[in-house]
Amino acid sequence: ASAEKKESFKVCWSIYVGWMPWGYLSDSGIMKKWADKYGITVDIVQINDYVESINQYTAGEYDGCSMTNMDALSIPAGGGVDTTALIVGDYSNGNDAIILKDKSDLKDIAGQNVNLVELSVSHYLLARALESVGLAEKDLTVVNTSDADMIAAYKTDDVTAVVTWNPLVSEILAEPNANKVFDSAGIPGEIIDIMMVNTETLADNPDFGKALVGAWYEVMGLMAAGDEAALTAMAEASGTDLAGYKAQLDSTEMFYTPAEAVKFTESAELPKTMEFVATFLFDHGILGEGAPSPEFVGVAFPDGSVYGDKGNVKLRFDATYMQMAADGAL
Amino acid sequence: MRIINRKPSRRLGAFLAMLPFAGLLIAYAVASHYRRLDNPADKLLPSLSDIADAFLRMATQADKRTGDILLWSDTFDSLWRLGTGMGLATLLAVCVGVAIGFIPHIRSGLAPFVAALSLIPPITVLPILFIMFGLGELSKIMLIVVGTAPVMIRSVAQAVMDIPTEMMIKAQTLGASTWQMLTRVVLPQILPALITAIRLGLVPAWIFLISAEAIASTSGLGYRIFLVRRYLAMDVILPYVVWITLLALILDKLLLIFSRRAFPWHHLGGERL
Amino acid sequence: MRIINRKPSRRLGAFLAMLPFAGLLIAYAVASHYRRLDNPADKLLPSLSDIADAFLRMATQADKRTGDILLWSDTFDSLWRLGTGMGLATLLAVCVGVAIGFIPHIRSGLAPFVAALSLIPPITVLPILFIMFGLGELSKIMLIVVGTAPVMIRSVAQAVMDIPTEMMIKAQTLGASTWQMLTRVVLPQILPALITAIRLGLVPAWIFLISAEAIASTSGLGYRIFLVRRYLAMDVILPYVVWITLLALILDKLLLIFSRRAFPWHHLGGERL
Amino acid sequence: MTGVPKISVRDLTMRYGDTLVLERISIDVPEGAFCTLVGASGCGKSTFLRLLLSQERPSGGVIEMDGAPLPEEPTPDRGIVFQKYSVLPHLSVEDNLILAAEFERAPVTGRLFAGARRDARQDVAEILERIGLAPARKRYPAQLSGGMQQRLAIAQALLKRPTVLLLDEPFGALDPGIRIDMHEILQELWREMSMTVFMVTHDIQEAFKLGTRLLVFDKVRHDPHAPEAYGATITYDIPLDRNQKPQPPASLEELAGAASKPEKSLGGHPA
Amino acid sequence: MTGVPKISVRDLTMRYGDTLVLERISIDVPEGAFCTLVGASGCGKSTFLRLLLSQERPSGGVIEMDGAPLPEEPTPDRGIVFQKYSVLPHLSVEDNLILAAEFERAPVTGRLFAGARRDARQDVAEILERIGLAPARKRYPAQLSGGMQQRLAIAQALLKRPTVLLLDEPFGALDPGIRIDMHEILQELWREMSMTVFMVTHDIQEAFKLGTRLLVFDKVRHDPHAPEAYGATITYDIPLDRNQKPQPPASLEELAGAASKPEKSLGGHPA
Ligand SMILES: Nc1ncnc2c1ncn2[C@@H]1O[C@H](COP(=O)(O)OP(=O)(O)OP(=O)(O)O)[C@@H](O)[C@H]1O
Ligand SMILES: Nc1ncnc2c1ncn2[C@@H]1O[C@H](COP(=O)(O)OP(=O)(O)OP(=O)(O)O)[C@@H](O)[C@H]1O
Ligand SMILES: [Mg+2]
Ligand SMILES: [Mg+2]
Repeated sequence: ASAEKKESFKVCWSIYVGWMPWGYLSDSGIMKKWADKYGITVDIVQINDYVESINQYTAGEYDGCSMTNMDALSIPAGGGVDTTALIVGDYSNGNDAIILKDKSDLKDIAGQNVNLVELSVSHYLLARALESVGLAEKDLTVVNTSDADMIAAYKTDDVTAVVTWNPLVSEILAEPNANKVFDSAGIPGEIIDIMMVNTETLADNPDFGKALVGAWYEVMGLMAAGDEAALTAMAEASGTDLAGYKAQLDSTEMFYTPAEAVKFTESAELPKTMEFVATFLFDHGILGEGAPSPEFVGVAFPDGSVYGDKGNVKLRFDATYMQMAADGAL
Repeated sequence: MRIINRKPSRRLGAFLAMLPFAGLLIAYAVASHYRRLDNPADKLLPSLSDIADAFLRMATQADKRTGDILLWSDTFDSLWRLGTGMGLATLLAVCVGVAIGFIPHIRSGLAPFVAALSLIPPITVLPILFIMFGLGELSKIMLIVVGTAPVMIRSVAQAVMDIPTEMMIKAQTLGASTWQMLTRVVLPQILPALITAIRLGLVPAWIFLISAEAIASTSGLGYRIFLVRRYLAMDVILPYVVWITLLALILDKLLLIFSRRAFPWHHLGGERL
Repeated sequence: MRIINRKPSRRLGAFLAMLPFAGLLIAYAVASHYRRLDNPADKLLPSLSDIADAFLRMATQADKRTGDILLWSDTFDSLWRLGTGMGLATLLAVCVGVAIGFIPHIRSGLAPFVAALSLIPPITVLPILFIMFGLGELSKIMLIVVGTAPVMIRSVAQAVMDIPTEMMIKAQTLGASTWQMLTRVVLPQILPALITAIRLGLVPAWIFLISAEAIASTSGLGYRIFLVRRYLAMDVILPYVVWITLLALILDKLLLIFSRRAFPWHHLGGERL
Repeated sequence: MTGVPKISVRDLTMRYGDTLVLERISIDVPEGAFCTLVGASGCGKSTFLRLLLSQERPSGGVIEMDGAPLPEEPTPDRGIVFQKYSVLPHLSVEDNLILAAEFERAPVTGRLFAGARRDARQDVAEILERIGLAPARKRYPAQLSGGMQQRLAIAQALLKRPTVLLLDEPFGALDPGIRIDMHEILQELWREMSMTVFMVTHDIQEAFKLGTRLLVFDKVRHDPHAPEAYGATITYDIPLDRNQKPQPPASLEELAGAASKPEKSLGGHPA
Repeated sequence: MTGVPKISVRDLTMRYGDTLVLERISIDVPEGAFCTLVGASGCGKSTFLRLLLSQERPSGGVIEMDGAPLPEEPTPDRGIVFQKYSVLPHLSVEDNLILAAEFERAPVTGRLFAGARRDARQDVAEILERIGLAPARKRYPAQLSGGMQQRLAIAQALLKRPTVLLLDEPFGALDPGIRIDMHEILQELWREMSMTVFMVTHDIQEAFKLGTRLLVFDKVRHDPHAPEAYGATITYDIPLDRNQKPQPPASLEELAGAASKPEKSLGGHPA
């Protein structure tokens, strides 16, 4: 969309540990406060179905959307929508896990049916885990299973191996026969949860970026301080209680301060991660049939370096706005 | 006397009707009991008293976050969507269905298209619906409309075509204009069929409502079920399912009673299920 | 002459029937064109030629991973599930439906229960289905059965009750036993209604099939749609939707033709849509 | 013929909900009688036949057959031809006629095959000729005119050679030529099998021609404000002597009048 | 009465698919004639009426009314009573009768309200009495016996005072008393309005009593191997002189026979 100056914006998010602040932000009026400050309005819309929220963003219905680095590359960037990582919120540090029933070694997964949401970060986690023990995806069978049904699925006898994320992981691990054999703590920093926004919209409306970032880090401050009211509200919105929510937060590496986020975004690990991701996507045919190589879509990093096709940069990691927050310039 | 010629008395009939419900309840209680022997915290088949507690909680206690009593606000939101969706679908069914049934040229033009539309599983085109109608109330309502209207249109069109030709001829010999035939002969005669179509359409409508609420919503019966499903909170899901079924049953019966009151001439014939 | 008394010629009828399809196609092409002006890589409304390419690829090239030609293996798997599910549902509909329609005591006992069952949206009780039937093929088939059978049972029961009493009486005066009435009077007369019930049941059956394949599966048309939905590959989804609609249409027409062949006496009356 | 009447009705009353249709009907009919029933439309003649067939149970009173209470459900010894819906729409003309034989000879399948089927079809060939449906033997009832359907229904009801035959305006839709043929067939069979026949008709001429006894149904009491309050009963029970027929037309017209006036006397004036 | 016949039919042919139903029918009917149509069941009498009503278009030949081609669709100047489905099931007896007035006086709503409605109801009160349905004025057709429904249908068709009245076995379901009343009403109106009437009946007596002209439909050619190959035509066209009636019964029986035999001559033998 040829962007222009505008005053009202819509961002969407879906229920996930690291994104619950978005709901609180909107309910508590913090978002409105920051939007008013910049003379704009920002609607924050909850969408239950994660994929649908990304699709909506990709189709141009929203100006921003919370998603993982991997899905950002495959869906909007792969679909030609130039996208910028505005707020790098957290990375999964155990939130995603491979769980075997009655077996305790990752190698035992060979030959099994593995239930997971195909082509999602779970799939990526599995691929990375298999690499680490010298197995490959052809050594097992992947069964596409909706995340909403994962817990019920685990309770059936047919299901012996699952890969999924929280809160489903902690629910499943509560079963006596469930063993976690690998989790995202094994590949720290590779599954990143980000607020992605449309690059052109951001470029034309810097106030939009400022308002979002400002509001976000105000809530981060509350969370870091252990604000019971805020955390309880987030817990309930995600359908659990305070204790349950805190347990989920424990396996999430939240960047409570903008400085941490900036540091992560500018680190040298990030381009490597994106290369893994691009290769994985390419191997599974997700970058589109027209994609000649994993480098088909270019990814730009804060230092100006680009992974992949420089002429087709569609995903940009940009620490500018987080830096402003870190500098207290909002 | 053959069993087919014997009719149960009122009392026996009521007793027989209760049997399968009681059987289901007992089967559930037993299954739940044995599962909880294994694992007292079993979430899949909670005890009946847990279910009752959860239901009571949802039905009487205000949610801390929103201050609403969840069951009622969910019910209200869902019924509003269902009502609006079915209202639109009914309107479409009457306008398009009557046109198809009444006017041969329109029938030739639209009947095959509506037939094809009615066979598209709407959940496969959900992304398109969401893009076309946004993610607000409209898209939920439209999913209901898209899912139910084509079949309802066909029922109404068929009802128009089932009016005996003799009656159309008779109206013409009584001097009716085409418009008068529409308002005095066709519409009144298809109204009972329309009610039947609505009653049949409500079954998929509930499914679409719940599917839509599961994808994009922050309230409603389907949203609640979806939300607690990831924790397998069957103590909330099961009473919600019973509640939905009860609502559906009440709606269905209300429509039937309405039809009986409003169109007594239609209900003079044989027994209906 | 009034429009209602005029019938389009065969040729005009065929032309009119094509119009809305052509209109839809053109509307799509235009919308797609304008979206791709903005973003040539737009995934939401790919160009018609992209869609054709994707379809051709799915229909002719073997998948790298499995070596199957995806469209055909998906179609085969889905049709197998659909067929088995509908087969079971039909069996249930005949057995339970005829019992309800034919025997007043069973009607009293089961009719309210089946009515209640038919109103439960089956997707809400998925977890229970999983526990009862596992996560394999069985649960997908059972979702179809649970979703379609109650309504089909009711249609069949209604068809039995719609047989004029006079005919039941006549059979008894001709010396028929209850069993003979069942096999020679009731069953043959409800068969056309059964076909109609199957045709109507196929509409939700497709929806449940696709929902079931979205839940836990490694193949099938619904699986593919939900899988590629993860990267908004509408160039695959759209032809799959058209293909599903086409399959549904063909199944429907085959059933209709079968009914016409097998039960000519049923199709002697008025015009059907 | 023993002293026991074939059909004996005592104090028969029938009501549907609040509507009293028949009240205090008592009548004895000996074996071999041919009763013709006339009366205003809606006065309960069809209801009376349904009661004789055990299709419905009386609200009061008893019906006896051969001295024993009527069986509780329809039996093959009482045949019936209804005003409509009398033949099975899913069977061809021929198959409608062999159905009774199939029921008898194939208790389990209810269906005859191959040779047995051919034989059964052979057996009905003559009947088909007699009712003029031979060229239409392969057609389905919906492909026949109303008259042809009714001829088929009559033939079908006579197949089991019932001892009591109930006919509800069976000839209403027939044209006069066929009607006269059917009269002959019916009377032939009636004599041959000493059937007891109850026939409802609107044609008084027919009632006199065929019957040995004419039963006129009528309401004896009327309440203009509650037309449902009183039911019909048998107001005339006239033995028709075979040798004295036909009756003088004068009394005939009078009877017809009696049979048809009640509904108008509820408030109408003579036309 | 000008020299132009009211209805003029020339070389009329009607086929349904491969079935030839009517062939080469030519007839002129002057205004005010009362034609009664008889013929074997299924021979095409109802089809002939449908053609006269413009409910169907002939496969060949022309029909003229008052010298002009028949309008292409049913018009109020031709009234009709069908064998069944003649009244509107969703309207009470009374509302069925005021419907024509409503169509005329309320072009947009098609419905009269309050006073106008009361007036319209008043207007039909007399007719209701005359057909004996006054006590049943609030009932729906399904609550009436077949006979009562048909009386209502006849009254409804006469309301628009059509110049051509088409009746398809209108009295088949009526009992003799009412039937005679209806004959009177019909003849009264026929004379009063100089209607041209075409009435199909199975009752030859009725045909002779009411008609001024008797039309007998029959097939003149038969192919035993293809009963559908030939259609019926008018084989007898007998003027019935009012003063000489009734005709001697002998010739009557013969005509009835002629009208009903064809279907049997396809392969049957005389019963
Ligand atoms: N199942 C029923 N429930 C309620 N009322 C009924 C039922 N069957 C018949 N009646 C009523 O009983 C009365 C007698 O009906 P019935 O059919 O016996 O009359 P009939 O003498 O056969 O009339 P016709 O000559 O028109 O056939 C009618 O007033 C009818 O409305
Ligand atoms: N719409 C139609 N399509 C095909 N055949 C038809 C149609 N209507 C009538 N026929 C056939 O035309 C023939 C004449 O039918 P029609 O109803 O005119 O006979 P009829 O003389 O009125 O008989 P009846 O005395 O039984 O009423 C019949 O053989 C019938 O099967
Ligand atoms: Mg009767
Ligand atoms: Mg006819």
